[in-house]
Amino acid sequence: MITAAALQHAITAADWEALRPIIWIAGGALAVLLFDLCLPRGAHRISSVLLGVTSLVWAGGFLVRNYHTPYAAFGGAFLSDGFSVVFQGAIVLATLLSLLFVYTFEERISSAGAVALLLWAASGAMLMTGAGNLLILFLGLELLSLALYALCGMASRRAAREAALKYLLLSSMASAVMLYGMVLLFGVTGSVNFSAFLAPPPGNPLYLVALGLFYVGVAFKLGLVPFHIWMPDVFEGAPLPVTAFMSVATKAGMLAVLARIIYVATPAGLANKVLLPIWVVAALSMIIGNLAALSQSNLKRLLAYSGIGQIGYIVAAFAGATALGLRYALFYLLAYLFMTLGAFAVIAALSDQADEGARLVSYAGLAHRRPMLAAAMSFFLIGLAGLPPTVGFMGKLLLLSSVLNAGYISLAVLLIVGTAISIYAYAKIIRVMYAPMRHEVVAGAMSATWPLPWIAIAICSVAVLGLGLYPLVPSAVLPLVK
Amino acid sequence: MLFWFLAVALIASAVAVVTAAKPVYSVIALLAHFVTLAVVYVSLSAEFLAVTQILVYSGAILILFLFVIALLSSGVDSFEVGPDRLPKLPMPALFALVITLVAIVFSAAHAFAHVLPVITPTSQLAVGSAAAFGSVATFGAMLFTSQLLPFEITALILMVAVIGVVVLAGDHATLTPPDHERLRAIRRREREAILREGEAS
Amino acid sequence: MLHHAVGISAHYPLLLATWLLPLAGALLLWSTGPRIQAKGAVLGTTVLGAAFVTALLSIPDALRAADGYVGAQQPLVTWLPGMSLGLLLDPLSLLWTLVITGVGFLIHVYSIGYLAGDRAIARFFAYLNFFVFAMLTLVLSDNFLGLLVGWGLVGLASYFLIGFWFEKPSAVAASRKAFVINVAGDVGIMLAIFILFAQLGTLSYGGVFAHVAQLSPSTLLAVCLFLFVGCAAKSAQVPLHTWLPDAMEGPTPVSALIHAATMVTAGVYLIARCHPLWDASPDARAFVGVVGAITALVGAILGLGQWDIKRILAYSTMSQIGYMIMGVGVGAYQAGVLHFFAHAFFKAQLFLGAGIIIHALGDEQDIRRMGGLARKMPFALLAMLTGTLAICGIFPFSGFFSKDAILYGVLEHGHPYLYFIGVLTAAITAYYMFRMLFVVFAGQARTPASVGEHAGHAHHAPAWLMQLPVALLIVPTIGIGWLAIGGEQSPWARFFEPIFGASLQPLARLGMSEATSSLVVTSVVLLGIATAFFVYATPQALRNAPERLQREGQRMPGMLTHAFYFDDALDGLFVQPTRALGRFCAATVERDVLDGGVHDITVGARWLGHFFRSFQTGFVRAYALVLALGVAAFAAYYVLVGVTR
Amino acid sequence: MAVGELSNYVTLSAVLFFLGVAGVILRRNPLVMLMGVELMLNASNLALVAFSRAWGSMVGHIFAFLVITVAAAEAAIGLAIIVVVFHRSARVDVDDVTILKG
Repeated sequence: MITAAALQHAITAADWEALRPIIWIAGGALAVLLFDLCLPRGAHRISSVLLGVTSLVWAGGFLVRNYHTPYAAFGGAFLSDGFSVVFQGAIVLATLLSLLFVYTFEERISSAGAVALLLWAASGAMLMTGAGNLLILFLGLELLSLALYALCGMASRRAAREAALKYLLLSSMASAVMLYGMVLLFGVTGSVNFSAFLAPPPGNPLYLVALGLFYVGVAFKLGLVPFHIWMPDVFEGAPLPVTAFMSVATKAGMLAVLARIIYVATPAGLANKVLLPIWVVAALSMIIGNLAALSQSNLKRLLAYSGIGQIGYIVAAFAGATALGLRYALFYLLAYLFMTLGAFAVIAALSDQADEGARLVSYAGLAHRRPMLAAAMSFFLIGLAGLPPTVGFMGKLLLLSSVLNAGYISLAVLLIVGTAISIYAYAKIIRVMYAPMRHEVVAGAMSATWPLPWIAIAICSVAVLGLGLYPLVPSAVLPLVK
Repeated sequence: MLFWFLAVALIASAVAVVTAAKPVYSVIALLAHFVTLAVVYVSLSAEFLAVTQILVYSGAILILFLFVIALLSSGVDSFEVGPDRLPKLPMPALFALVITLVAIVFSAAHAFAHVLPVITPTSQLAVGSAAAFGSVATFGAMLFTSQLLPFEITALILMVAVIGVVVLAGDHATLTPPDHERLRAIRRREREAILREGEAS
Repeated sequence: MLHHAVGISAHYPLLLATWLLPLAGALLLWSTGPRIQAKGAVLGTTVLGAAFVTALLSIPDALRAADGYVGAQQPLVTWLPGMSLGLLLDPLSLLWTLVITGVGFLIHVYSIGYLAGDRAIARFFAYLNFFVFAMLTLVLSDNFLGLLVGWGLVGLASYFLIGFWFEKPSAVAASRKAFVINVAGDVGIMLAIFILFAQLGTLSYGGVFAHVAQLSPSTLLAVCLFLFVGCAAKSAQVPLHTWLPDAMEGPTPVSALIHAATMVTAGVYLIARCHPLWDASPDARAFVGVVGAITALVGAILGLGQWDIKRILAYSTMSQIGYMIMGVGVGAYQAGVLHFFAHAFFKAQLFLGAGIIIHALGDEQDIRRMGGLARKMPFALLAMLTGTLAICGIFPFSGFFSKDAILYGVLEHGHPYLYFIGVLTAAITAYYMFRMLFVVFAGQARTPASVGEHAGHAHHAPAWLMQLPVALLIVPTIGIGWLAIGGEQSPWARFFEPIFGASLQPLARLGMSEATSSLVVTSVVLLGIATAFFVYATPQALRNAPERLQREGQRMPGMLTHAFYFDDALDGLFVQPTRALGRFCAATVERDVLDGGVHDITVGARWLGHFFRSFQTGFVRAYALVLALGVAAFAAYYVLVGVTR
Repeated sequence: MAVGELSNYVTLSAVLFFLGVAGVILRRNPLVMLMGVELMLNASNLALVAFSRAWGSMVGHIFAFLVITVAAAEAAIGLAIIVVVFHRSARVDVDDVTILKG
């Protein structure tokens, strides 16, 4: 008694082609685990990182190909269009850079397990970017979240375990709220496809409430005020590579979902009213995130708060749902990626397995001990503050122009105010690093054991400066409507 | 009539889960809740789901809960020991819950009373024949054709669960004394020295 | 293929070379510096010399008229939506380019001698080259974006250079202060750019200036004022000037190059460059003119009370830039730019001369401990004297022509009060500059160490390395004023005809002719010099100079202890009140109003930060409650929207 | 076969959902908080099955099946984390876990 419609859908090779980057990454994770069983004891860490990087690079190659051949795979369940491919590229990049910090894990943590989980988390985020229906979105989100729950707790520090517990409880609650929103959406429209939400049944308040619950989940994952409350704690406690991954890859996945919902699944007549809360939380994030960053004494925590503000900027760019806004948001996402991960790379370069170099006191007089690291950190912070000649400035300029184009003057003003506040927060770190040294003992207390973070610092510096001077804004097409 | 009976049972067991004095009681209440839910599924012609509900939830998840309760040896104690450090929490929490609940229920009643289809007798279902709806065969066919992708992803999710638990527990089992203990102590002293100097200035 | 991909077609290779050579030098020195140290200094200097030569060679490009504009336009970035970035070499940017590379080259040469033996000399030259690159980016850009990039980069380079001796806590503090104030200025320019881009959709100078008429008067005023915030920060205008005297903590060549000749005049460049905006906004012109005049006066008054030779020069720089800003602010663009050109040479010369003295005395900067250097250091006297005559505006030195041009321009554009302030400032300038000159060179030596033995300096660089650049600077200090003779037919006016030709015209002829104005200015200047002479350089004054200076330093009223009636009268009538005013400005206005205001804002922001942090209690259940409240807020909003739809 | 109004099912699931949320917010034992999450997921499933029936589309069944799978995985990882966090503490109380704050 199989319905005819169900069987008519034949899966072809093209369907798997669209998924190939994700398959490579998920398969790479398996390879990492298998090799870990075979290799001698000393080679675990390096082989895991190398295999992970290899699979990510391969996946990147397939992404380049997919960029030019948009395709709605599995009957529109997974949309591989220019839009989602750019987001997937950002996730691949962020994962790759995060992998370079893996050595900061403690010795007895299974690095293969950590790398595999990171890769699977990346697969989940990538699935979210192309999700064409609620099932794939939900599964991608859960794949990402579940892997991250475990990753957060992968350190023997109490803080890491506390972070894992908090993330688990709060995120699963938020996921459940979002799931309930999805269920109600299905109930109202009778379909799980995003495209069906374009034409909601008339005069149905439940549709809006469902969207509201859905947006709660989105705002939670993006860390928009007041749903940001978990972020500082989790970012501070989680192991460094995990924090780095979460600060970009998770956000990229959810931003893609938000963009798809705004650009594809929001009826034009309703957009103003439906999206108002999103602009409000974005505006709150820009201000409160940067304000709270002012008096932080842990860099990971400070970057969490600054990330709250930065994501607020990006979400603001979606205001008005203009094509320009989407392109510039994508560009700023790349900018944010390189600046944030660059800063994390500096922290990683100052970390070893005994200590994550994230406390601000460790940075006192850094400019005199490690001038290159201090310079790199200052550069990334200048970028995050949005000053020239970095990509942060260019990105913010473009964001602002798109927000103004869309006619959201108040958002633009708040964006500027937030930027002004954030300059204080970042200048504080630079000041600490360049303050005169008064304590000689600290010299040489921290040392980078691996050259890997230097690679990340180099990549990020070149990108932050290069994209700042030659901004290659992706000409990604608007999300595919299927 | 059956619906109201089941509804009362579901709500009562859920309340019991939330309010039970000991974890073990919560698990038992949850078991009752899940089984009742399976009955509701059957009543809505979701046979396969009903079976899954019993097998997965009652058979696997609840057993896990029981294991952990045994492991943490707090299962027999009552839940809240020690002073409540957030005594003002319940009122705003209930406030938030009631607002959201009213919002959903109000709009749901509004929506489904007038606009959307009410639940129809099985014979009028759009899908194939009445017997096919909710059956294992239809379900399986969908899962392996039109819904193949989600099904494949669940495999990944289960893999993440397995590896994640192994990694977390493995960390816990192989507690070797860390090599960095001495180093860490030295650094802590240094930092405290800097801090003191900072405070003094 | 490459040029197609990157979007660069090299129409003007010489211009590109001028722009990129210093960058290449900086990168080379950064990467190889620690190994080649002293050779690195020569390398950095050679690179800059090459840049100067290419700049000279591109003069014909800059003067070539084509397609309705004059100059060389070199596109760099052409693929951005609504944005095209590139370089523009026209008479205005050519002038700055020549000064930056030319004076920069001389100062590089000087630095080889000044910093010989420093452990990090290659790093110093890397910074210097980087600064030149940043400054060239600023002036050569053909759009606001490149301008801002250069604007930020010069601030960064200045920060590095002020803090070059980072072992000195005061140097680090000074560099930080300069950086913070400059960043505030950057934000002002950024805001102006945002407004322009939002309103006009373009950032190229040509595009913006062609559509000035589209901007409403209030928008235009806002843009001008935001731009001026940047100018005020970079060019040390009241009330953002406080970083400049502190910046003297950097090495003296840095003070000469960055904090006298080039970077601090970026504000003058910006206003001159954006003159169509100012032409269209009388309110902005009035405001900028007033701020410039106040800066000129305040700088001069503050200069009265200083004992540190470099700080005196710093305040005089601030005062002179005040003149320039006043000039370009009221609309006398050519006069303001001329004063920049003249000032670049004579102020560099003054600083380098002071550097020779400081170097010779073993890093002594207090003029009370100098004295009687005229016989021992005749070359330094020559350098300082010509520079001082120029800054005071004595015929035939360049300052005479440029200062007169500004003052008369101010009058011509209808600002008699500003004219009066300018003339008063000229008198005070003459007084404190000659005060410095007399105290340093006249009378008996007050230095414990004997001159010429390089106390504290173990190295001996050849003396000509430091003297030659100064000697070369004296030539333009005497010569360039003559360019401006002849009014509208002068070489200077014809040079800038394509830039400022269509701009604001002065009011109808005034009652006072330019010659009369010159006479007025010259006489008050001579009055100031005479006063300084009577206070500091009469035989009686010189005989007990140490005690007198000591007493003045201790800020004691001298009526009873002073033997000379005239001296004491002057002191009581003139010196003490102005010094008191200077102290008041320094103590009350600067510390309480400015620093205090900034402090309050910071504290307020901190407090808010703490407030929002206080929600972060650490209790996961409290977080869950916050989530639930958020959910409730969302749900309530959407239900209301759904019902009212 | 007892078939009722769809809105009754939705209301019932909403009530169950919020009992789950109450469990997460009000209880201090992480195990019960996790059970609260399970209640929320099951409430969603109930609504899914009801909607599926109403629309005559079995996609809701597939969705519910996926939710059950995810819930199992989530319970496994969640319980592992709880064990890691609390295996040495005298009492199992999330309010004891507050070293990260500010």
